[in-house]
Amino acid sequence: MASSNKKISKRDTGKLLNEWSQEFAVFVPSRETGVATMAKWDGKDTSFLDWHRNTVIPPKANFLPAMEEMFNFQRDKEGYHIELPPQDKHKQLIFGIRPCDAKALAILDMTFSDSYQDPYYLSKRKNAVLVGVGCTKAYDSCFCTSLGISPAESTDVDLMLTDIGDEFLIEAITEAGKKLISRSRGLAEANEADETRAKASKEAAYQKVTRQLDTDNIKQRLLANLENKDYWEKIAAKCLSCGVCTFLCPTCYCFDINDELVKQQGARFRSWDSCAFPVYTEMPMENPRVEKWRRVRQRVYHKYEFYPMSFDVTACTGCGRCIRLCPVNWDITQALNNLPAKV
Amino acid sequence: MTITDISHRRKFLAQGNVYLPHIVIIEKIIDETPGVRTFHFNFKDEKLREEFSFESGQFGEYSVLGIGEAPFCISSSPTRRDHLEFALQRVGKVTNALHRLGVGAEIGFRGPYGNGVPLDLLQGKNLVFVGGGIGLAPLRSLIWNVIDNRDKYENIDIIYGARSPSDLCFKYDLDAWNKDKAVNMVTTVDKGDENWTGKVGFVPQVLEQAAPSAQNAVAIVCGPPIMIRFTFPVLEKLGFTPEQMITTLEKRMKCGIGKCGRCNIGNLYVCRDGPVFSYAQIKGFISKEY
Amino acid sequence: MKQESEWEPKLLGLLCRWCSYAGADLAGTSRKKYPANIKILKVPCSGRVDPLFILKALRLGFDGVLVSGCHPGDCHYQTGNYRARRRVAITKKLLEYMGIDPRRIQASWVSAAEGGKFAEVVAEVTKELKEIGPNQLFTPEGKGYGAKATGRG
Amino acid sequence: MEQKLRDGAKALLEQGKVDYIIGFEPGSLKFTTTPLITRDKDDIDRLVINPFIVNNLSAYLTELEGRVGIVAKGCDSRSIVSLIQDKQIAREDIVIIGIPCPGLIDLSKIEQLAGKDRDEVDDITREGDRVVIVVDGKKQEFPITEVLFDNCLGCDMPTPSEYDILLSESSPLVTDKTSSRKKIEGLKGTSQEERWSFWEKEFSRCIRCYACRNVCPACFCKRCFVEESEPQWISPVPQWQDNLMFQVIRNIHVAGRCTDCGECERACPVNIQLRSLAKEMYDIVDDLFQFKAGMDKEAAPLLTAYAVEEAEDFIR
Repeated sequence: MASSNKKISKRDTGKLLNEWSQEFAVFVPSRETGVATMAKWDGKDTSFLDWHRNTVIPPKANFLPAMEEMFNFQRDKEGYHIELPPQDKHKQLIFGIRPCDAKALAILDMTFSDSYQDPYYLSKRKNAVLVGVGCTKAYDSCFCTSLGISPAESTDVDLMLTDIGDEFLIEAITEAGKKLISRSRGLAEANEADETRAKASKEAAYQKVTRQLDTDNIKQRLLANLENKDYWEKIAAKCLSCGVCTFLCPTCYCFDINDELVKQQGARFRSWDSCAFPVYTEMPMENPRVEKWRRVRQRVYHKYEFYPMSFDVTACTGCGRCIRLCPVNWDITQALNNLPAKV
Repeated sequence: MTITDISHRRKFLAQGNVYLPHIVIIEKIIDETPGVRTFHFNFKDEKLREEFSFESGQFGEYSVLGIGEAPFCISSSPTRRDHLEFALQRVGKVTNALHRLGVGAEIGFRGPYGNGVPLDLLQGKNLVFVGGGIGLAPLRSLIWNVIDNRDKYENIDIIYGARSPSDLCFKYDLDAWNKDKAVNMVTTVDKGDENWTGKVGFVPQVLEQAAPSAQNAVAIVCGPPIMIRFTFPVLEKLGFTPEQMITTLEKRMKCGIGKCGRCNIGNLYVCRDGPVFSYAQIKGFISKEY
Repeated sequence: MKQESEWEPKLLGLLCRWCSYAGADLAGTSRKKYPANIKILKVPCSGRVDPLFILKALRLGFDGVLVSGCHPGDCHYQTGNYRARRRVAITKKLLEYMGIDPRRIQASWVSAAEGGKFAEVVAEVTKELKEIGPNQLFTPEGKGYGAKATGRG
Repeated sequence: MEQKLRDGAKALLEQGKVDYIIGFEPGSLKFTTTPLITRDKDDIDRLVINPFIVNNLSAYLTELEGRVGIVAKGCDSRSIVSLIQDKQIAREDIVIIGIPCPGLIDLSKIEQLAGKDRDEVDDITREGDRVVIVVDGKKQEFPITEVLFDNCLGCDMPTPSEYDILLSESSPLVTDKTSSRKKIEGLKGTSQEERWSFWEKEFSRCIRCYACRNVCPACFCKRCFVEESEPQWISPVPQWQDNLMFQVIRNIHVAGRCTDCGECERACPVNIQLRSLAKEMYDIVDDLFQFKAGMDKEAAPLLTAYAVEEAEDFIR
């Protein structure tokens, strides 16, 4: 019996993307600038199909860009006039998002739709289709499996693709995914053998993730070490207080808001900000996190203690970017695994 | 009824694209102290002028367009709605720019944000207001609110201090409350001058001397962090439980709506879950992080 | 480069208050004619000029920057102008490497008595800036913000 | 050399001559090391020396209080000397454990040669002036100069001249000054407009994480000009114009302090060619003033010093 899933040969995936390009702005993993990022597809190059890792710039940048105009304004005799920037009406299709990064978007959704809605993030999110592609390799920094995420499975995407050799198995996860499949040409029905291959591929991917984070009682262990200054000071010592780990974290959402002005015209921007920077919390009279260990502690606690308290989910997906891209190899898994059991 | 968690009381009154400021016009400027000014303002849009509502303790984000945005509480009372007020000290880029503005200038305003003071829980109670410096701004909104509904509350004690006589804010209010027989008002300064005949001493000490009863009372504390830190132990000594102490906190903020991340105390965002907290809510974090 | 005839370069003069600023003053009072293209900013010493000021001026759209101080040996603070000399030298070289015409960064020694020299320097620099054309280094897509400006977001 | 280092470092801590030891320990990823900053002698056995000790540890000196024993390669030792020139640290508070540096291996060059990501490479070993890379069980050999960092190829001082302990006498570093400047010369061969648009493109990627600044020992300012708001010199919004201005000013501010350690470019998560800026500034300073950073602890810092007779042909 045929499964309800579809498949497509890797050779024809370019055609499929071309078809989707009629309807969407298609983004794919690109290393053209020397930095892997989700970039607008050029309509030709499909080399990213053979590159099964996550990007340096996380896909969150497609929804919460490094900088974004919030509105612009002009001043004339009648006073100020505030206008929203023109919106890109094209729907985004993100092809090749990894399960860790897709989960991260689901986490960001919580923050940006909690209490007040964030129109900039949510309008882009509502207008996007996520096509996940399962990993077949893992970096030695990856630890998604410790956080209950499989490198080749996701429920946070619309379509999920699994590498089964020369083909991808395509699973529709959401209604939007099902509709997209039903109007896409060139897809074949998957058979039982394909499903078996997909299962093996997923299992193999799972085994490739070797880094382990000890999540047993992690909230309690953290709470017990909240005031363990010696520990935090020691592990914070080598941190440079740069923004790499937070800017490139797929679940970090902190931002700054700043105005720009040229003559009577100006605009307000938001841009990524980081709890690693001392100025982040600086007030005229005092700064609650002027010491480095407090900032390092904040990052760890926000992800593993505070965010779970608010939203019942860990704000980390084990993508490993913060470990891999840190200029001094500051490793959050070590920081957590080495938490003293008794203080 | 006790006041433990007042964060869930937060109201989301602002609507639409919450990041877009409304244009408001400065109607009056009062020099409070050499570095502090009060601005009276009103919405440019007639409809908003009518419809805008807020609660004591809530704050807004005020912007000088092209320079930037900063949060300040609404210092006027919702019971006196012909205009709105906020007060600020010159300390940085935005506050400097605001201080350069004159009457008639247009600024951006968005809000109201935050939870406000749980007035219903204060009804029928003795209220002890403890304020320091410009920390009187949020208290003042509440104090006028309470005075305008005087019969709903029991005793009102106000203990207010500043560094020096010239640093006392809202002197016209202090005069009015001093004259009001239904209010017990104590004003103090850290250091007097030749004309000062009132009390001299830090707010926590003066509070201890005044020793308001904790019986059926709620203390509302607002001032510089150092004052807040030293006031809680005094209140505890006087018999106040953490559930009987309310404070409004100040942190660096940008978005005002719980997104941009920087104003957290533990898992609470001061902008989203506060700025009004019961001491019971924050005492676990306050000693270290605040 | 072809220019629109009405375009006039904007030059920022960072002038030492002890000499070049007085020199500019003298040029004015003695009715020496020099182009009105220069906007003058008085600095306590040419040694106060951080290369940051030069970059900021270019970022703000000035077409050129003139740093002017006391002749060698005449610095009110003994050595400020020598330090300025080093800073301007490396700034000019690095900016040239970056792709900025080095003629946008100019320096001169003008004493309080050299009103005439000041006028000449401003005239020469203005002429050079006219040859180079407007500074569009930082604003290739049109100035300002909002719907009219392109390529933003 | 490693054992000598451990013995020396342990003795320093035990004898109370230093409060901290800063060195390298194995990192948590393949072919990486990570800074070890410790007061605990039990940590000392983790100290290593290998071709991946990339960090310039002198960046930590200005934030530690007390006396510090620090492992320093040639370029690091120059950064230390430069900090002494600038009176950021006192010579007597620092015990320099010098490593004659054989040159460090640039993993991105390995990746290019191997056609694999760094964690898929099985082994990298240096054998004299060759490097052996093992991928999927297959050995490949290359001249060492093909895998060393560009800045190592241009190194002016592999063996520290300022030290308290020197772990061995000479360094086997093979330099190649031409290759070291290859990217820069390539850029210089293009037109003024092309150069500007090259940098525009580079700085369009910048996300303003400040890794370049924070990793740099010469960037020791307590408060950087980018964090000033009154006046605000550059916008905090990462537009390429402000990103570029930040980096140009940073390079001018560290002129005469930069030892071409290459850390700015290595730390950059978005691969901006920062060394092409830093190295050019380094050479400009050398050409104009015959000044190389951190060579002489008695010398005055470049930008506070002067000579009466100095090139001023550009001054009217």
